[in-house]
Amino acid sequence: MEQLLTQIAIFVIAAFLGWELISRVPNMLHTPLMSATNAIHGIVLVGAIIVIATASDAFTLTIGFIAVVFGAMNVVGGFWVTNRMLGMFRPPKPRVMKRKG
Amino acid sequence: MEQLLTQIAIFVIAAFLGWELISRVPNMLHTPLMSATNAIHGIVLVGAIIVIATASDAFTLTIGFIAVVFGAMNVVGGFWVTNRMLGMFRPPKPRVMKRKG
Amino acid sequence: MQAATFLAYLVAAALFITGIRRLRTPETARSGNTLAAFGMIIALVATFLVTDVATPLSWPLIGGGILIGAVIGAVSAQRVPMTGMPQMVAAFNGVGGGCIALVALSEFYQGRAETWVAALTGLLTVIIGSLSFSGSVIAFSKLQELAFSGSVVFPLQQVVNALIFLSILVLSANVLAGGAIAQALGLPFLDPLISVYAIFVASLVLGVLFVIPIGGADMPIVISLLNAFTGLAAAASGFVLENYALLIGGTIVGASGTILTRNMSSALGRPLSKIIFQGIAAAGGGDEDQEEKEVNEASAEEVGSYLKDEAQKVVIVPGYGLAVAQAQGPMYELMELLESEGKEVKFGIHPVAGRMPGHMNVLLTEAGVPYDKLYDMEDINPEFEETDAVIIVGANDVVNPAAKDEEKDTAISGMPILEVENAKKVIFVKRSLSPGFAGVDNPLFYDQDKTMMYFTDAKQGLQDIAEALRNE
Amino acid sequence: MQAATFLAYLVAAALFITGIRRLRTPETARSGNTLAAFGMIIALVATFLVTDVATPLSWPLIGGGILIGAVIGAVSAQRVPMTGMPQMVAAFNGVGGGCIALVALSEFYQGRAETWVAALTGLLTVIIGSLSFSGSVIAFSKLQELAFSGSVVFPLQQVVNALIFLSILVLSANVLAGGAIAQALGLPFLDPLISVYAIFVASLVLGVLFVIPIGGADMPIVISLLNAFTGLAAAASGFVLENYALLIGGTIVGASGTILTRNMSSALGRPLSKIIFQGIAAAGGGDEDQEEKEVNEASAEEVGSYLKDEAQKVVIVPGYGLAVAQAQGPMYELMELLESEGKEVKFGIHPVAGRMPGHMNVLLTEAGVPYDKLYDMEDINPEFEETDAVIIVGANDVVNPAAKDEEKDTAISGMPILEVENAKKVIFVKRSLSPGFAGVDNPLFYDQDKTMMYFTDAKQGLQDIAEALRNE
Ligand SMILES: NC(=O)c1ccc[n+]([C@@H]2O[C@H](COP(=O)([O-])OP(=O)(O)OC[C@H]3O[C@@H](n4cnc5c(N)ncnc54)[C@H](OP(=O)(O)O)[C@@H]3O)[C@@H](O)[C@H]2O)c1
Ligand SMILES: NC(=O)c1ccc[n+]([C@@H]2O[C@H](COP(=O)([O-])OP(=O)(O)OC[C@H]3O[C@@H](n4cnc5c(N)ncnc54)[C@H](OP(=O)(O)O)[C@@H]3O)[C@@H](O)[C@H]2O)c1
Repeated sequence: MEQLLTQIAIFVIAAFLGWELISRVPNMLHTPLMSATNAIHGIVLVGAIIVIATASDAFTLTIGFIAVVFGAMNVVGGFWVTNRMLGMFRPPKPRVMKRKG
Repeated sequence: MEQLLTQIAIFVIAAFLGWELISRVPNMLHTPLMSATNAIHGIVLVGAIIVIATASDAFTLTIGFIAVVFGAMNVVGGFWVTNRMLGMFRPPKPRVMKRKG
Repeated sequence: MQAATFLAYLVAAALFITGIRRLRTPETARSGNTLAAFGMIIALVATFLVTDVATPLSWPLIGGGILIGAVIGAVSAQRVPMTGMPQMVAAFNGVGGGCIALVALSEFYQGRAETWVAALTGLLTVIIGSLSFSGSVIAFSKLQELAFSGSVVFPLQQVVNALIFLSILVLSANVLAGGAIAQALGLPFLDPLISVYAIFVASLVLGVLFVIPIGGADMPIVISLLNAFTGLAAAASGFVLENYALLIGGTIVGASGTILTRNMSSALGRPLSKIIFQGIAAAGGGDEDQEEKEVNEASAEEVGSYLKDEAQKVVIVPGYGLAVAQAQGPMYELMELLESEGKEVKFGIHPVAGRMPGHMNVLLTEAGVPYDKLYDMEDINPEFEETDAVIIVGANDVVNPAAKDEEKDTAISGMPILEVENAKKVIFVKRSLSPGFAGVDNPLFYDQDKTMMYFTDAKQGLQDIAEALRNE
Repeated sequence: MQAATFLAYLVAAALFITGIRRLRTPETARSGNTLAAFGMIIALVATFLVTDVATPLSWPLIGGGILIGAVIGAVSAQRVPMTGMPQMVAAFNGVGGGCIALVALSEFYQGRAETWVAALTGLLTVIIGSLSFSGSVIAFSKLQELAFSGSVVFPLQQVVNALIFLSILVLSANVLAGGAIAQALGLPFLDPLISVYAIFVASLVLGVLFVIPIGGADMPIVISLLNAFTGLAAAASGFVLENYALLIGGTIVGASGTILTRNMSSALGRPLSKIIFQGIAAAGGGDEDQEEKEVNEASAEEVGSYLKDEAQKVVIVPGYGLAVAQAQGPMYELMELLESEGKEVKFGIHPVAGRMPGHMNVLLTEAGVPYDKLYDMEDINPEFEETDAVIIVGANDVVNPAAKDEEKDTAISGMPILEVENAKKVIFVKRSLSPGFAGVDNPLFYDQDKTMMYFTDAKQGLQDIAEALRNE
């Protein structure tokens, strides 16, 4: 019970925090934001690993294996593609001004 | 131990949240902000009440009593003065334009 | 759980938070993403250090699984063109949801969800996770134009959905009641575990049915909604697994998805419910009154000479068509050219221009446009007054004044738009008079003094304009 | 603790958060404060419902205590003039700190702090709480000019502070070691409890010594620093009492105090350490080179006629002197008058104008100035170019261009200022050429073409200018 209550408490504050954090990300970065947060929920990979670790029967191991593959795709792919996108955002460059006749 | 760890977790997220919240309050409202947050830490009044409730010896009761008085001052005074201040912030009013010779 | 592991997870969560905080400016964004990834690594390492496996098979399975997943993820992330972002996000969101659902499933199978709390959160995770898995798969195949393109509808759709949803609820109740309900109904074979499987399958089906009727262009909203779902599912499994990194991370992702969905639907000027249940209406291109109206059709040369001689300040409004035509490159060259002529060039970007929030920004920065030239709607709208020429490339809805017209109620009514009509001249670069995704005709097309219509494919057209400018 | 109580506290915390979120705009701010207060009530009621008292005396004591405290608090909050805000904040912060310290003290006395965690956090609470109590008391009496006004210094001050701090550390170690250290040192009478008392007293003394040397005008920084301390102390006692409302609320207050302190010190352009340990240097009015320089002295009439005939756009910069002179009322009348002449009037407010962050805004709104006329430094600075007249009332440091002068290093070097020197005309309304709190002479005074010096008390002066305007 204690456990559940504290979890609820954390959930509530985290929700407030999430709201504040996200609402300050500019439109310009919403696509990277989407894919980054996307990668973050891949943290469930941790859960998938535990599933395999604690299992000894074929069924659970199979489920766990698929879960791990999925999770790893989510995490690696998500961060990777976000990094690729953000790598393209070039800093303001000195204006080109050579006039031509 | 569990308990302490979860408390630390809550402390950490709350700290992040606090930072986000406060850094979005405009200069214009920093004085009210100060006195409002001031009132909020008066929540320790709860602790003072518990002290009296659980005590049976004169010493603790005295300490508790002083604590309660202090806490109540903090809470009531803090919110009251903040409310007074914020009550003065008038909404933009239609510009006066009667010119005189 | 040992204190060390706990703290490691907490640090991971803190890094996720800091990472997102750094997404506020393009300068810091990339490092933010790296920080978040670093947090993920910490969480994983911490997990490895504490797991003692039940069978010798476990480690190879874990290692192999991660390796395979990582490779698939990395390769597709590296290969995907920027125009394909919506699909990519959908895909990763889907696998994430699937992972969550499977984890919860095995919790039930291993009988680890005894307490009603664990059971309840577990069920939530199974339902939301699998729903967002199958939904994302459909969304992906729609966007990738593999299957179900357009909006697939069949009779009584809503009814069927309702029934499935209802059965899911009943089955869940049955699980919580330890199979008692099934007993009462004389379906003894429906023990809790079987019910969970049934719920799993039903949710998968529901996910499919929920997404197929929605038109391709509304997908981004669906995706970010599913993103929110997956986040919440992750948070829920944080409850089950008593893991704060999951709990906190998931909650924040949930918030993110929610906010983005809300932003989009408000930028589209119509409530979420309408988008999801009447997405069809929008897709089915509204009123296209085909009585011939006169337009001022222009050639690349005319456009070029106008830009050269009469335009000092130019604003470019890119739209979905730019992406479709892959015209970012020519777009960038045109910008360079105009600037080398000493002209001021800015880009005005509508929040829902393109097919995903912020999509246009990514496409243009990819082409080489520095981000300080990309202006949000609020920032650019006041500037149109002193703008000499607006070049609208493959966009319509986001500049369609019909949105502000109180009389008729269209798919875009009330959607805030880029007020290009305030500029001196408006130049449309598109293939035809056909309207945009919302299917609403644009009065600006027919304003012959103000508007030049240059009918062409965006890529070709921009190249020709550049050519014309050079030869002037 | 029952679930209900726990949730009540959580709701309280959520209301505190929502309350502060609403402090972002003047429109919503008041309701925000109300929400937070409401949260407080919920927390208190929840506490009452679960406390079963040990003695029949308890309830009367609790009730009586709350009543007395509430009355004192309410009355002083109602009576205090807006110019007295710094004191008020100091006072409430002080009692808060005291309350926290006493609660922790009794935890020790009742032997409830067995675990080392409880002991450690308990000690932190005692130390910080009592320190911020005594410190605030001194700050209060300084600002109220009851005692210790100016900066009180005595030889070896830093050394004494260091010694006291050291002894506090040793005593704390002794408490954690259950008195073992005292035993080893052959001071058996120093059992843990006695040590706690000693720590309590020592911290009180330290608080006093920490604040007395700091000049009155630096008090706001001290106060918000102490505010941060009290917040952290509250958070710490949240650990001890395992109360999340305390933990969350306290943490947020801590963050608030920290941010405000940081803002101030950066707005003052000097690091916190310097302010606290060299507050004396600043207070002792720097270089006042008394060789007579020519100034362009002006009368109310001259100022009035200039404003009437040559000024269309007027910016008013209020400073500490305005508050001292209680000149907000006349200030407001002057604004009304100028506007009735069809002139544009704005107020430029420096983050540290006055003696507390945001203090000027409160004073002016009290006088009746609508808040949309109050501009932050960043917003007003670009406007000075096209400003015809800047009226600087009882301010100096915040408009002193010397701050930007690289050559000489003064108390305000590097402090961002209101760039009034860009305006067509600058009108100072102050009593003399004497510099401000930082004691740095202002070159603007001697720029005879640009500057008008109108030597007078702010209140009288503004009334006379208004008078002159009317009689024009
Ligand atoms: N961004 C999001 O998150 C999001 C989400 C959901 C919905 N939407 C919707 O998507 C729409 C975005 O508006 P938008 O103005 O960017 O796009 P749009 O209104 O859909 O218009 C796209 C235009 O591009 C033209 N086009 C297509 N292919 C082209 C090509 N190869 N060359 C040149 N032109 C081409 C089409 O006209 P022609 O056929 O005549 O060439 C069409 O009029 C909005 O209605 C918005 O509500 C966006
Ligand atoms: N706001 C904060 O949070 C904060 C915190 C700590 C320190 N400070 C410091 O306080 C200072 C604030 O700057 P400021 O420009 O507002 O004030 P200031 O620089 O201290 O100048 C105040 C001026 O008001 C004049 N004055 C005093 N009484 C007056 C009266 N009755 N009538 C007319 N003029 C009067 C004084 O000149 P005369 O004597 O010639 O009249 C003095 O030059 C800054 O140095 C800042 O660093 C502020």
